[in-house]
Amino acid sequence: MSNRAQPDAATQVEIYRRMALIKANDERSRKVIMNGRLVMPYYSPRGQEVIPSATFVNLNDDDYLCTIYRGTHDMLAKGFPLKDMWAEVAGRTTGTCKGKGGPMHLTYPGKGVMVTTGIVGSSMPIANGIAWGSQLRGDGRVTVATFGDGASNIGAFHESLNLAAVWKLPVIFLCQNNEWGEHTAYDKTSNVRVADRAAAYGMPGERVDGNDPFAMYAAAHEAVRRARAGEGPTLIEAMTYRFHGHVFGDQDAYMDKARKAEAVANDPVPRFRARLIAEGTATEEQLAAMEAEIEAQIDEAVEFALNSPFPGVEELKRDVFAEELA
Amino acid sequence: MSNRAQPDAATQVEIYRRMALIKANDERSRKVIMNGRLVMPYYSPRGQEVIPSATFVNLNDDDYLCTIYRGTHDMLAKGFPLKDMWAEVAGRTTGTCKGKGGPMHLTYPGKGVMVTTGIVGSSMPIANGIAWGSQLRGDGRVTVATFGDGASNIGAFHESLNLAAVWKLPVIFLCQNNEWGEHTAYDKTSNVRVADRAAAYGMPGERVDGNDPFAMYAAAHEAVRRARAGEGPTLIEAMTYRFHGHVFGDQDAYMDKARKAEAVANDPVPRFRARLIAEGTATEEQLAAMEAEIEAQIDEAVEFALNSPFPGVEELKRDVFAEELA
Amino acid sequence: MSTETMAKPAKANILQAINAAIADAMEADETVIALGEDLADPEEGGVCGVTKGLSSRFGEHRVRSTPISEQAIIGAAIGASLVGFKPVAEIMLMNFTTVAMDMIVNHAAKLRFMSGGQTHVPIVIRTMTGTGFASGGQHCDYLEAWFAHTAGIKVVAPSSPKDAYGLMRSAIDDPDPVLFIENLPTYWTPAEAPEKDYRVPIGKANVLCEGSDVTIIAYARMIQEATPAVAQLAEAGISAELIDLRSIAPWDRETVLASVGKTGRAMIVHEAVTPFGAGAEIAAVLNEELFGRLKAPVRRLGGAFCPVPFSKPLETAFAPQTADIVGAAKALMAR
Amino acid sequence: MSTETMAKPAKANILQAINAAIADAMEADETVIALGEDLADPEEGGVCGVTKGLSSRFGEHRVRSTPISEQAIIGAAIGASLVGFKPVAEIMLMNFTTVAMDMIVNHAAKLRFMSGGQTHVPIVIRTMTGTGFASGGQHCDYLEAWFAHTAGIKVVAPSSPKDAYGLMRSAIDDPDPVLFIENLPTYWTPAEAPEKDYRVPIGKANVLCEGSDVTIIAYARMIQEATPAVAQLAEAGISAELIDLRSIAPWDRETVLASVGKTGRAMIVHEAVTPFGAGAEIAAVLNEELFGRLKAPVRRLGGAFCPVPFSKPLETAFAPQTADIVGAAKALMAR
Ligand SMILES: Cc1ncc(C[n+]2csc(CCOP(=O)(O)OP(=O)(O)O)c2C)c(N)n1
Ligand SMILES: Cc1ncc(C[n+]2csc(CCOP(=O)(O)OP(=O)(O)O)c2C)c(N)n1
Ligand SMILES: [Mg+2]
Ligand SMILES: [Mg+2]
Repeated sequence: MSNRAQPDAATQVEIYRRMALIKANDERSRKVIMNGRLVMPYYSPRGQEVIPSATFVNLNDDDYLCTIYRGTHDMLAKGFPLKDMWAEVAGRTTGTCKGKGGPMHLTYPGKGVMVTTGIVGSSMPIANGIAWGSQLRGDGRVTVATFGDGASNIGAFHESLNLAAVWKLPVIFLCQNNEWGEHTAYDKTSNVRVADRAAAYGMPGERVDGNDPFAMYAAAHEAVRRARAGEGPTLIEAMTYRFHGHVFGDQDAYMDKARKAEAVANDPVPRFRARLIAEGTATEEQLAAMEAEIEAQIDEAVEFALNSPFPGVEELKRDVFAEELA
Repeated sequence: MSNRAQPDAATQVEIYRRMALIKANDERSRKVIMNGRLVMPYYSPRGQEVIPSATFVNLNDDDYLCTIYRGTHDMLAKGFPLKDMWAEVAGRTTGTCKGKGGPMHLTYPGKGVMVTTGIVGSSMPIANGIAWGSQLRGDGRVTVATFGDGASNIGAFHESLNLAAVWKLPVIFLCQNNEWGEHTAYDKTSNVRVADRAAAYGMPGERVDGNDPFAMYAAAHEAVRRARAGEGPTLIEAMTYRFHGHVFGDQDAYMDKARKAEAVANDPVPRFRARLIAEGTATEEQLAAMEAEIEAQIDEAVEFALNSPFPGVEELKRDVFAEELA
Repeated sequence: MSTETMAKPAKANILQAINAAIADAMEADETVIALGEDLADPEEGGVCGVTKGLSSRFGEHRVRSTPISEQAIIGAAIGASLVGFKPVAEIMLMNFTTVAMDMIVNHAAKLRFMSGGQTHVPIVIRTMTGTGFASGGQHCDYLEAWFAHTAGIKVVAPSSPKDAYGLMRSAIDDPDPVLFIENLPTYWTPAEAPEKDYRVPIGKANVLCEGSDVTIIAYARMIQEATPAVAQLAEAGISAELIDLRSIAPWDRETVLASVGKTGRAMIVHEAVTPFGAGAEIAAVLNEELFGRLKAPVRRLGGAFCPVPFSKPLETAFAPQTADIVGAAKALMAR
Repeated sequence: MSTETMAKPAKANILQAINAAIADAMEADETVIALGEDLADPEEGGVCGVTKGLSSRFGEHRVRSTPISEQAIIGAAIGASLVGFKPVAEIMLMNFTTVAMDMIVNHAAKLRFMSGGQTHVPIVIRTMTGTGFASGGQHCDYLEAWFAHTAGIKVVAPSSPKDAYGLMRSAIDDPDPVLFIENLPTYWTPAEAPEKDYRVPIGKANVLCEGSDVTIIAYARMIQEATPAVAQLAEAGISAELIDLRSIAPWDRETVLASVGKTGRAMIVHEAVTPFGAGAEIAAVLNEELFGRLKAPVRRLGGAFCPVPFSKPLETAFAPQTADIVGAAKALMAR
């Protein structure tokens, strides 16, 4: 693995920026919910910042993403604008989906965020179709489907990986193994590594430390290269850890305390921050300014969202079909 | 593989008896349909006789089978009585399902034939549940789910093998790879061997020559031993070939002529017959008498079936629920 | 018995009632088993804790957490039922039945018929749904009409702890598959506690309050919207009879027809979208059986014809509310 | 044009009409693509040959045979549609929609709404069903009511080659998902051939024959049972109006209400089981809209409430037949 791709300095800083954005956005989300200013089911991506950040720096705006309810990290790393996101999770007309989709169905085609789904496993079959479109057009675009470890046991996973392999689709199956599917530990639901299932489709599969930006970057870089080169799909199992309960409000009593403490102590965000500074890739001042800028953007987005109007009931008749219902 | 289980002489003859029964029953079925005496969708198992014959001699009557539309070979090898079967496929009250199920839903719990399904992949999830029952009771019984190569690409396959592996169920997944799923060649639908998918569940998987009674017997013997010993499930991919089109009436123009001719020239039934005689395991007279006896039984079953009454329309209200509908 | 307990009859909520019903059934019959995602106690007894304590009490061999594999869950339930067990399977949310429809519809509902009665599938499929928690388009659908349109499976949807207990016990007793619909927002409302071993027969509606002007037929959370509507109508001089259907398939034609035969006016209220919903069947039968005897056309009040929206004001407007019921009843009286 | 072709108008069957419609659409628009099991020519263009010739003509990149993976099939169609393609996906038989319901209901039907109109899913899902071929319990169900009860997807079921062509072209044109239901036993019946580029608007019924006494509303194969019934009724002095619904969701309320408003008597005939079927919705609306103006209660004739039986006499008795329609119409007249 020695001659694998390495992010250059600017890319490392960009990876960090996305990670910092995700972390700050998560902290703000939990605060806003805790304060009762927003009511929504919230699936924190805290702890999983590296995965999309280090992966999506390998993508363009017009590459595609299909993600899941636990997906704000994916979306932000793909460039989803904060205001459109916040207004949507606040259920306002200014939201990207006019408030009709909400946090589990955020969509922003302008940055390639095509589907966010709340049904376990469903990002994958749809991602294949998008990738089929790219294959037909020869537009060189790549589609990434993200999903959890728990989703690797559902039928849609199997059908999707098989079809992608047989059709050699330009798609990347990015499994974020955070050790948990709701309250159930991954080890209790499968005897094998997720990555080892790639062999069942004749597809390359790799388990990678999803909290290590360099390892994650390299794995994603190779998968993107393969996809763009017409060499077909890749399965990546990115190992990480869910810092919080499944959904906001879940007290996570079932999670092993020591394991959790260890994971939190190894928080990938400050760890990478320290490394960037230690290696002289960025300065403390530079990163602090970046973080302040992020906070300001979030402030602005939250205020924009909470001051935007709610949709009127006529919206119930719109977007069911192209033509408005009578 | 040298010290694998071998069928003794009596068992070899019994395997042949089941094969001869399946072949004769298939030939009669096609003849009766051709003559217009019966109308039914008929999925010939011709060419696949060895698989259930050599497998099920390792089972008892109270072991369980979940099979599919192409399943008369499985059922006959499991002991399904001819009369009950013929009366059912003729849609008569004397049929095992009173004529209500038909060829795709033959059921005979007395010999462990619990489910016959027409939905690709569906034998497997249900087989797990039966096996769970055995595990709970500790009754030492084994459940076999048979299915085709095409079924290995559907979601239910994945979910079932995973659950069986995680729960260590006493179940055998018996894939009959006849190279075709309807009109589509297996190679066009998957990049890998079916057996190689076992590794994706941490389960033993073996590809075996499903037309070789010795190889098939040995593989099944080991899988049954594992299941009874509480060591969990096994995936067997038994290689075979479908001698006819998918369903009666299908002219099989899409099947490669040379490959088909080769397979038919290697017809496993006369081949095994010749071997039994050559090795002195049975005599020509003995086998001829056995075959004559089988023909007589089929004669009797067909006549019984075609002379039995059809059900009355009151049956539409029965067996929907335990209580008859108003 | 102390005066204190006599004064205050025991209270329970629906969640506790379902838990007690499964526990009592498991205690009475060792063939009762349970499975589903997060179901056992190491996983907290389900995401809402409906099955909390069961695996600790009866063992993880009888109460099993599963991988996220709904086809495998229902398949395992069906298979175990074929060999003498009585599985209670959970599909966490009703929208997730969509990944298990083959097992439910083509197998659970049909095996008795297709086998000519040789096998049968005494399973209970518990599932939960309902608007009100801002879960959006894929987590709140009421799909009971799909299953009611399927021969071979029964469908129940309790609205009170007593009914939840009594229907769960009856569903477990039942020799055929029963879909048991739970409602998220009403899980925690305390009400009269069920007595042990109490049963509510499947197919029997409950006349919650008698009236003479108009019959309101509802179930699940809609009972909570209809109950204040009845009071408001009474204030306006309209006497409404409120029927909790409880069972959707089979539904209690006798009770409903008797009521509407008396009042001459009927309204059906459900959270499922109106077109092709369960209300259509009831309306069709009422019109057929009471032709010429109705004082007004049967009114159907259901969810708006769209996916469940996220935004709060839209989500609230999606399902029928007390004011809608009152308004519709007044309109019926005005005809 | 020769006198010969003038004398005999061109004939085609439904299978050929569907084939021609897809071919013409693919020719006119290169974003039209097709996928499904056995769909391409090396696999004989589908088990019945509906798509025969398409892959040879347009290439296997546009017309693809798939593994047996219905979730993957519909998922691929949805995904491709999100980026500008117009996929025509086949689910071989309607009962197999049960393994793809999540993709159809939670995604295809909902993505436009949940995205606030940013994305949409212009796919056609072709599927086939129907009794008559002795296929038994898992291959013949009519499940249109499930989809009609789902906001965001349209449902059509043609009964003639012209309608099959015209509805397929409209379904491909449509910016939203359309479920296109084909009927196995009627595939090969020749009738008037469609003209190229002909369209039948979705949501528009067809009055096949006018009458004044009773309106018969049917679709798919039931038109074949109803047509001779109309003739027999005429002989008995009863003038029946026969409406081919063609679209089930949305259905043509205007045409149906106008007809029943005129005749005062209505019957809905479908092969799906009666309870909670599409007929219930139509009956409910007729009763609501024509309250007090009907001469007899709306009659529903549907499949028996059981899985489709195998045995021939039972299979025949399962679905409504000409004699049933005649009998029901006479009973309506006797009220
Ligand atoms: C088909 C389906 N079954 C069950 C659920 C309920 N559910 C939501 S999230 C979840 C856990 C998923 O775990 P994983 O795939 O590991 O993703 P994570 O939440 O850890 O990111 C479950 C079971 C669902 N949404 N869809
Ligand atoms: C879910 C589902 N999809 C499609 C079909 C239609 N179908 C019936 S048999 C068959 C081919 C199955 O091939 P295979 O699993 O190899 O079994 P074989 O027929 O060769 O024994 C197909 C596609 C079905 N019955 N069920
Ligand atoms: Mg997880
Ligand atoms: Mg095969």
